[in-house]
Amino acid sequence: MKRIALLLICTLLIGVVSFSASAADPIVVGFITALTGSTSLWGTQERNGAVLAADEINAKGGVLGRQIKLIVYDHKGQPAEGVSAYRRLVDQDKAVVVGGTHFSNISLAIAPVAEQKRVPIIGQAIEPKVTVPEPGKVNRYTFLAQPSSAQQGQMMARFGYENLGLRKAAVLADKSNSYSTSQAEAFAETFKALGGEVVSYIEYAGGTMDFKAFITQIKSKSPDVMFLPQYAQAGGLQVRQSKELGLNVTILGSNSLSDQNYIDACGGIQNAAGTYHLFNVNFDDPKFAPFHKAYEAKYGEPVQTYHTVFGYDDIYLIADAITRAGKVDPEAIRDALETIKGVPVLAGDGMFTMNPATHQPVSMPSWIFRWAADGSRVPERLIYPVE
Amino acid sequence: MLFQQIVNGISVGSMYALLAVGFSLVYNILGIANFSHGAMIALGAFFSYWIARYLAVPVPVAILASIAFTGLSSALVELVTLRILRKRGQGSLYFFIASLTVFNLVTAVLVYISRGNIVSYPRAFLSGTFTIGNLYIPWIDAGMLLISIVCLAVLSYVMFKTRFGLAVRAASFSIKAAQLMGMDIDAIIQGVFFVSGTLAGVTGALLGVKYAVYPYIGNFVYMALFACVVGGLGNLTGAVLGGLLIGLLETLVSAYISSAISPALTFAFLVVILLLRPQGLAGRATEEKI
Amino acid sequence: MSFLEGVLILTGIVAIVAQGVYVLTGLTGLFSLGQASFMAVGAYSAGIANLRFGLGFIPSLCVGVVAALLASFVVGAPSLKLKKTYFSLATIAFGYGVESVLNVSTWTGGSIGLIGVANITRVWHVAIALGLVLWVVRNFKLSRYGRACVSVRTDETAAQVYGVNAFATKQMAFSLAAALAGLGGGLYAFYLGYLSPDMFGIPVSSEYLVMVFFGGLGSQTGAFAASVLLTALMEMLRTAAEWRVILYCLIILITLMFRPTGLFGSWELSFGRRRNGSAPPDSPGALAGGARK
Amino acid sequence: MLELKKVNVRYGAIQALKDVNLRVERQTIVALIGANGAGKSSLLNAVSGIVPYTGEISWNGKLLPHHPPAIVRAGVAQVPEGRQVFSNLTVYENLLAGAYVNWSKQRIEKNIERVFSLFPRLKERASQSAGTMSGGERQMLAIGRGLMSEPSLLLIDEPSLGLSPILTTEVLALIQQVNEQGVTVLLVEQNARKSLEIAHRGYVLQNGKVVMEGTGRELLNDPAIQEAYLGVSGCA
Repeated sequence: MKRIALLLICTLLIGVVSFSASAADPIVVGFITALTGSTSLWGTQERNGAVLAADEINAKGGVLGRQIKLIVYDHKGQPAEGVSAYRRLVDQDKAVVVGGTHFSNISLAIAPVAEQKRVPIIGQAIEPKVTVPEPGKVNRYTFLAQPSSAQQGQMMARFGYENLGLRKAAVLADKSNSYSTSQAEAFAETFKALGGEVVSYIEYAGGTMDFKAFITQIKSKSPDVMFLPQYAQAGGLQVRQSKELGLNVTILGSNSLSDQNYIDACGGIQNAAGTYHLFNVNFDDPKFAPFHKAYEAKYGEPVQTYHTVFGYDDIYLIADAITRAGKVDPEAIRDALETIKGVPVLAGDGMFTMNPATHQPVSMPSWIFRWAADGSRVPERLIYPVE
Repeated sequence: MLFQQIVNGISVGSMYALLAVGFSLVYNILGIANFSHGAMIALGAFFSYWIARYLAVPVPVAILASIAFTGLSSALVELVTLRILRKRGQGSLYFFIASLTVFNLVTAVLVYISRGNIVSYPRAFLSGTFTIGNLYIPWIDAGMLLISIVCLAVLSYVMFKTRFGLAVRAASFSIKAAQLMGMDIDAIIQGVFFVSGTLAGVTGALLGVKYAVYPYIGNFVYMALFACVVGGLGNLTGAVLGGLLIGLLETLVSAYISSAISPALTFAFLVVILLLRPQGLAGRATEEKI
Repeated sequence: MSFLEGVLILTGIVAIVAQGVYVLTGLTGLFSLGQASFMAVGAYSAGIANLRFGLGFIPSLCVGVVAALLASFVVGAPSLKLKKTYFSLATIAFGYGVESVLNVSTWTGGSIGLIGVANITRVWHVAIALGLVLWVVRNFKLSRYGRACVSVRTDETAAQVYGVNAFATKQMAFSLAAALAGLGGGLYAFYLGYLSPDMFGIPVSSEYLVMVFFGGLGSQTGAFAASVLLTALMEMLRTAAEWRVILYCLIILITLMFRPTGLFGSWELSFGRRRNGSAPPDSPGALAGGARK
Repeated sequence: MLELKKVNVRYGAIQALKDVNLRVERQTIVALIGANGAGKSSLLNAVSGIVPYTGEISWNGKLLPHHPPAIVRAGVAQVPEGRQVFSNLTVYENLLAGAYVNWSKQRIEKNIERVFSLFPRLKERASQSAGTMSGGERQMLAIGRGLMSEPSLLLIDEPSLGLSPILTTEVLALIQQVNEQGVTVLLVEQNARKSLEIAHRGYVLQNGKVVMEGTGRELLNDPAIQEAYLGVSGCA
């Protein structure tokens, strides 16, 4: 009997999952990010930023006179989980627009579902295929709110070639991560087009922790620059291990190398100093003062990574779209997202304009930073992508 | 360049060897993979980091303290999982799943506490490099090799010269026969978990120094399993050889064959080795245990 | 497709794959950490058949199942003759192999993944497939092949003395499990419409193992119930945010401690005559090389 | 005196021993005979505390605990069948393992000397791995190892398993010799004839129950025993 009861419970549970009523008084905005798993630091920062923005907007009276109800779900870093989270937000919680995911693979999985469900999602997954699955085609309901990986790789290559006068590049890319490979490809392509030489282009398997085999190879080609489109941990280890093997070249890296973690993974600022990386947010800009103040007041600790800004900006872009749509309707909000123009944000140069043809931002610039010996980020220059 | 690559390979291999030895201790006595070893690796890394950072003690002291902690944690895991299962008449098979779950649980807790953050030790320990001719040898790698050797020497003293070691080796052959000799098998298993936990703690802390401290550092346990099997089960020398072989193979495959699919190729090589030499590298073709 | 339908489809797919793990681990005593990789083979083959060769839903699924079957022979032929531990190791190697090939190959879309597979799978597809699978596995268990599997698990040498071809029996169980994983993978491909290599790693395989133990190693009913329960549990815990995975692991661990033989042990739901499943003995299987008491 | 009162052992659904009552007087040899699966080994293992049981088992009037180390310390040692010598240890280490409950180095040395004088062959092979020894040597080692804890009661399981008839006689003679030194012996044997010949008393186990008991001679002459266990040619 007990076991039959257990069986019954199993079947009932599935029903219970779907059981959450929603009184649709406030405007429900969904948010999907990694609250568990290896990128949960970024995910929780993104969520904190989003919650902060929603609170600010609500304190000012909300949108269209209604409050925003932000519901955040975890995707565990797994595409199927992301899709379930999206469906749950749309079906159960009746979200009219969804923000988030910094994972290209998860956004790639959600994109076709969003086409069916017709509820827009705007996030930070920088793989261009998220919004443009094939040339000439755009996913109607999926949007990107930062420069794409192709643009980021291109900007780094131009900075290295034009501003630092580097000519012989080595590239190290994580073959299991499209964030890494797509930036690496864009970098190599641009660098060669400018007239530089890519002396070594190594793609390694995901999960590698010991890069000495590759660094030894790279060293034998004597490049003058290494491009490391990596997450902070891998990038830091690569830098640390190349110093250990006596390879001292200029390091160019992706936006993840702006994390404080990067310095730790490098084994200290003495190794990290001199690294150039990209970052479309300059926290030293006075305009961030109120943001920092509000964040610290709410969470009792300083901002950890720039992902906080991503969550924060996402919600303001969504709020703007809902306001301009004039009604709480996913289709109208989608149209409004597509036509975002000159909306103030914290990232980039402070203004956000969406390209309706690609659903990616128009000419969103990034800062190039250099890690200084005292552990501060020194902004070198603001660089715009070439469209 | 080849010599440099061999040095690189040995440095990775010595670490795998240390991992594999700790792992094989429990394997030998229970005949089952203990994945909670991975949890102990991660705890060792985090605990020594926390001590070094928040109590501001030198890194070696922090590592020693964390070793005691991981040893005790490992014994605790034995107490709340394996002991209960054994009392209920269930043996090592169910412990395998329990240990896997403990591993996942500890990783999840560390993700929660550290928020998935990557951290490094506050002050440089064994940083820098020395050179011999064209060879670059990082101090940390040399240090790890040395510490591995010391650990293995201590372990072989314990295993071959002490009463406890005798009991462990006897129990590795047959738990029943060991009990008939008046050996307290619960205490012995607990002791083995403790020793295995301390080894995991050392390795975890050193991995933390060498790479970084992060919640998924325990995933190195899969390498330990591989090294242990390739070397020949039930054989501590084999575990060391297996670890060194995997480290070298991985590095050389990455350097000279293919970097992107090096794990797959490395494992394929290992499977071929096992097909050619089913008893493992150092395994003798002794009779099957009962 | 609604959220609820999505959850039901995922649950069904998990249940199908878990039935394969039940045959392999529960009946035959083999431990595979490569079941998710067989899912990957099935999913990618089905997806590519549909995307690049324009095959329909059912033919593509068949392609996926056949591909997984072929892979099971490639992995099983050398490794199943050896100790069970080496077999487990070979499945880990296979897992790494599949993941790196998928990452490298442009044919499969590399790390970006396979984009644009049709969204076809519906609840009733999965329901029919699951029903069939449950029926097949139940009959397999009760057939002489199923008994051969049990005898190989209990004592391989003795089984051979009684005329059971241990290698063939293990290969059969392995291939059946692979085929079910391939089927699950195919349905998954047409449910998600997108595939990437990181969906099918060794951690996913180990989740399936835990699932079958959670349900009760000797019970087909248990494997089914566990896949439903645990999938639902993970979904319900979504609201627990950061605590989600911790709670999930704790619940499994505590259950295993209080019911070491899993929820159902070796009990089977049967209609009509009550039938007791074969109790799994405590003979360590794979990952437990030197088998001893 | 070893005394078993209403001892029951079950493994899941199978009952291996049912209400077994049995006595072994001090300094005697008692043989336990029965078919395969009759429960002979379960009985020894119950006495040694490595299988759970209900009922009472006492040695010299004191109830034996269920904890194997305490049982060995109480002077009850078991010699399992010969394959259970630690073949990954040397002969010398096997003997050390047998002396595990003994902490005094001197006494261990003394006991080792005693075992070596009983089994000179072991002395020659002291540093050899036990796995390389022949069946007869292993059996000797197993018995020698059993003596290392200075037991007053020795439980011996199938000493003749896999041995030739000549070796069997030799091993049984050694057991007699051990007995003459004052050690009580409870002997489980397939070879009923030979064991009853050296035993003072015998018990016959069938399906977990004691079905017959008597002196060795009585049992040897019992027609039912002759038919079931002794046969014309004796059991192999």
